[in-house]
Amino acid sequence: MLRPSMTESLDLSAARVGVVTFPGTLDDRDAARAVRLSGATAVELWHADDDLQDVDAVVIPGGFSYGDYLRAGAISRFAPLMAKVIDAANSDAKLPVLGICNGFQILTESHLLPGSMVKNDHLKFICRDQVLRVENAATAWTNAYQAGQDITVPLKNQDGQYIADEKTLDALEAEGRVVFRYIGVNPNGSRRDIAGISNAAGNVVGLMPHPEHAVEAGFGPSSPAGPHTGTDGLGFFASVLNTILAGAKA
Amino acid sequence: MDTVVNAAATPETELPWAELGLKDNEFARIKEILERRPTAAELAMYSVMWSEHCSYKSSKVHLRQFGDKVTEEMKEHLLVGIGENAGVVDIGDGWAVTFKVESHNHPSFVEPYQGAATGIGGIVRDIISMGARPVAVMDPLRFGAIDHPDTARLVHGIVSGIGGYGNSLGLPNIGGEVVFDSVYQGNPLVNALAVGVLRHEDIRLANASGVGNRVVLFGARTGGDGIGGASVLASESFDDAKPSKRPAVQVGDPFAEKVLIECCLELFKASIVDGIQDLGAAGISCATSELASNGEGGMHVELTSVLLRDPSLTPGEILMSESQERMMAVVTPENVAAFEAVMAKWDVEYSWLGEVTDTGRLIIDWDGETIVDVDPRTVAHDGPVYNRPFHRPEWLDALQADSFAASDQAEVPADLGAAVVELISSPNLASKSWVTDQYDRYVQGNTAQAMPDDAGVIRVDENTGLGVALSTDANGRYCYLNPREGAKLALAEAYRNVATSGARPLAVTDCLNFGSPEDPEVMWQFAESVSGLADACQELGVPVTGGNVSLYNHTASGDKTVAIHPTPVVGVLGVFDDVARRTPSGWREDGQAIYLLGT
Amino acid sequence: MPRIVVDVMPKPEILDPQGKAIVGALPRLGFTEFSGVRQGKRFELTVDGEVTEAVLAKAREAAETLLSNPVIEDVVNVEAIND
Amino acid sequence: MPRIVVDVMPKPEILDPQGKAIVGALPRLGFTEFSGVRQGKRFELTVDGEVTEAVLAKAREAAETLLSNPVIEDVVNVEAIND
Ligand SMILES: Nc1ncnc2c1ncn2[C@@H]1O[C@H](COP(=O)(O)OP(=O)(O)O)[C@@H](O)[C@H]1O
Repeated sequence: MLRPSMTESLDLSAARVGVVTFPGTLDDRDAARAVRLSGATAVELWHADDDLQDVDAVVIPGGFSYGDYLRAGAISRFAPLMAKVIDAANSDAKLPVLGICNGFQILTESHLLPGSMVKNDHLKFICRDQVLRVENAATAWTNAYQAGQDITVPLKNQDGQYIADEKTLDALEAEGRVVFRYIGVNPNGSRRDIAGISNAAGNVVGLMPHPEHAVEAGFGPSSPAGPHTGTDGLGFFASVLNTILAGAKA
Repeated sequence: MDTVVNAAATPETELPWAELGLKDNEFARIKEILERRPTAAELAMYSVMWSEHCSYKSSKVHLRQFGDKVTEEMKEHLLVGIGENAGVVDIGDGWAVTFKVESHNHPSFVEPYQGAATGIGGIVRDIISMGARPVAVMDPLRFGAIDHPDTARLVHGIVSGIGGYGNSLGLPNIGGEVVFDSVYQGNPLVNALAVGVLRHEDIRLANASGVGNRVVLFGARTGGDGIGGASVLASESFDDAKPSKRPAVQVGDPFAEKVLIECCLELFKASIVDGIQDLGAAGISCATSELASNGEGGMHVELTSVLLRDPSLTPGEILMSESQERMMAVVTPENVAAFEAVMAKWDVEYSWLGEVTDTGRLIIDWDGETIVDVDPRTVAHDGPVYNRPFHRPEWLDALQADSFAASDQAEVPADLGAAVVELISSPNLASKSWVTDQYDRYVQGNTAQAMPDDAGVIRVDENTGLGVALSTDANGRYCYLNPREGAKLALAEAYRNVATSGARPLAVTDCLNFGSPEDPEVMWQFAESVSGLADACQELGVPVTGGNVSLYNHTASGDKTVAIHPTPVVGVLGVFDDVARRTPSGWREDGQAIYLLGT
Repeated sequence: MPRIVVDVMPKPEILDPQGKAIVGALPRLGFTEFSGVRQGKRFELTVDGEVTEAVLAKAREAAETLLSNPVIEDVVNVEAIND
Repeated sequence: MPRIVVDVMPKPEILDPQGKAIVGALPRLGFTEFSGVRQGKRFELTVDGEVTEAVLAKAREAAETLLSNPVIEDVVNVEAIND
């Protein structure tokens, strides 16, 4: 299912992927597990530090940082570590950054990604196995997939409705920055069925569904092979390894 | 200020003991224990700690059977049994699991969202205080008739409250129940179960030992939560009724609790705390008296050190407050700095209240003057015990005689298809996904089974696949017909659900939801259910490790009250050597053979 | 369009976790002037016709029954605005 | 205690799911006077000292940077209240 990767025969554990923890972050241990399962080394990053510890990529995981009380991600984006993440993402080195769920919300609040998330149109928390189409397989986090490929990963959130003005949406579409779209049902009313987007350079990607919950057979979403068998999320982590190692070679 | 000195000097002062729910014999006992009248603060403590909710005064004599009917063999895997915040079970390889189910029925009727949310918050703190990382929750629920005008308010509020709190804590919801029955109309049941995992050496107990060790309160500030009913205490002198607003409901702050979980785990990992206790019902009264009476010495506390959200609280109110998201710990002087560093890292407020002494007394000062001077055991453990009268209800014979076979429903309906549709669309048999889709079942990445399976399954050890299965069950109608057999059936069903998932059942927790203990017929239902459950546990070889009793569950009907059906919710925990071996429920593939086992 | 504004705040004696999270964040961002924050809700109801006393009364009723939860919230303001 | 009120509303062009749900519920409860509802936020900031122009300016800054998200929300009001 994954493209043959350029990562074979290399020492993957040399690749360091940081996972940020804010107060109220929930899926940090899960994201770290996904990183380890992909072969890379997971590095714990603490929101209050201002040191990225030489990581090659950063995952901002899901949860309810600061309770999501004001707006999801609103308080976290001011964390000292986020200043470093924003600089590194915008620098020439183009640090790969993935925001999952609350991480995506933090990235929009930080203006690394356009638009914002509001409450689901049905106003309830929703947890479901969600089919997504990979619309852009050229980003730092999706290059192990094929464009047009459908993947299933869990979705779970309360404020998951992606919104942006029409001009922004048109630009995202035109530039190929709509990276994932909901297939089947739109679970939250997101504009144009958008589940995830990227920045112009393709190193920063954010999405509401949770690839880190689809990395281990037995604990993932349902797939045709049976309940809990889905591992479609592994491609995110394989992709970033491709990106890191390609960068290392260059 | 009503100090101990003042109380001794003014024996004739009128005290609002009746308003605080004490009976005259109970108040007399307090005076006898103290050999003087209690101070306002002492009265506050005794009244909450001797309430039905905290003292189990009506149920104690029956609950003893859970201990009496346990054999050595049944205790083989028990590391901590009944009596602590939650039981702890050895599951092998140095791992242990702690679990417990509790009720938050009455608060959830008043304010469904917050009542249910704080129900989850409370049970999770019980689990943390054992030294464990909470790993999952479950929520057995009972509502009134689905088409009653008030039911929607309760269902929407309670389900989103459970989801809102549990999801924000990062705890997968791995099962529960949803039952609609008009008998729960004015009194829904909101039971919440939490399970946590720990290494054997990490077990923490609620006791204050070691003279000179420091006592600290940390987490949320103390407000007037949950003392609305006891607002007589807003006036220290009891006569000038000064205006006071005390919230009757508690609002939960799941973010604060999530931070509290992580910061407690860090304290445990670095062995910074010696004893720890969560604050739930009866707040500081409960935490100080239980910590002190479980330890060998005493405790001396300065109450003005408590950080307040509402500065107008009186000492009695501070002692009774049920503000959420608080913990109390005992720390050796060497570890004070390390403790403060962890609090700073997680941005958690704390205040040092006092220290462990060797006096055998719990002494609480207010600005240097003593307002409480008691033997902590008399507050926490030696409360009143009632052997309430009970008798078999006279209506039971008629009810039991009204059998299904005798009714005209026994005929096979002409259109079986329509009957099936009718059955599967009845609210109690229909899919529960409207509820369960609002709960995160993936977080933590260890959920091997959740809804729609018979038992929830959680992996404990990533290296070996060691894990646990849990199921909760109860059938109020069976128990109404026959409380003894009904309780046995509840255990049998939960046990079967765990066993069919492939796990070996090891231990039991229960939440006994009943009507008023002052009604001899309800008391009989209670006695029968407990005895039936204890017998069944013995027969199946699984011990009860802890649980909760919720009484006075009834719906007003005219000027009478109608008790709920007796509803003993039973949770069974089982162990897997490798969760990869679990068996999900439901058909999987075409062509597989179907067998029906049993009688 | 004429509108009616309804302001709802958590009761003063009730814990407001949202305000608490904000008050914790403010000093980290350099705002030290504020010692407390409470977060409530502001509703704007659009009225098709004129805002009569009767319509305002209806808005007050809606504020008490639907827009606020009287157990934990107070309606602190109901007023017509014209802009 | 002097306070500053900050009102934040969803931008007019942004669909407001909560307002939409309320507008749907109103007629069912017999309220037919209102053709639209939008739900925003009201913050009350407690000021320890006096509410000077400088403090108000700080409140405006907090409103723009933290209390609202300019992509989806407008700060519609920042004012001192004394009661
Ligand atoms: N309140 C609830 N919370 C979480 N899970 C629930 C709840 N109610 C039902 N479930 C789950 O939904 C599934 C179906 O429940 P139910 O219809 O009661 O099953 P059964 O009749 O087989 O016991 C089970 O996995 C059960 O644990």
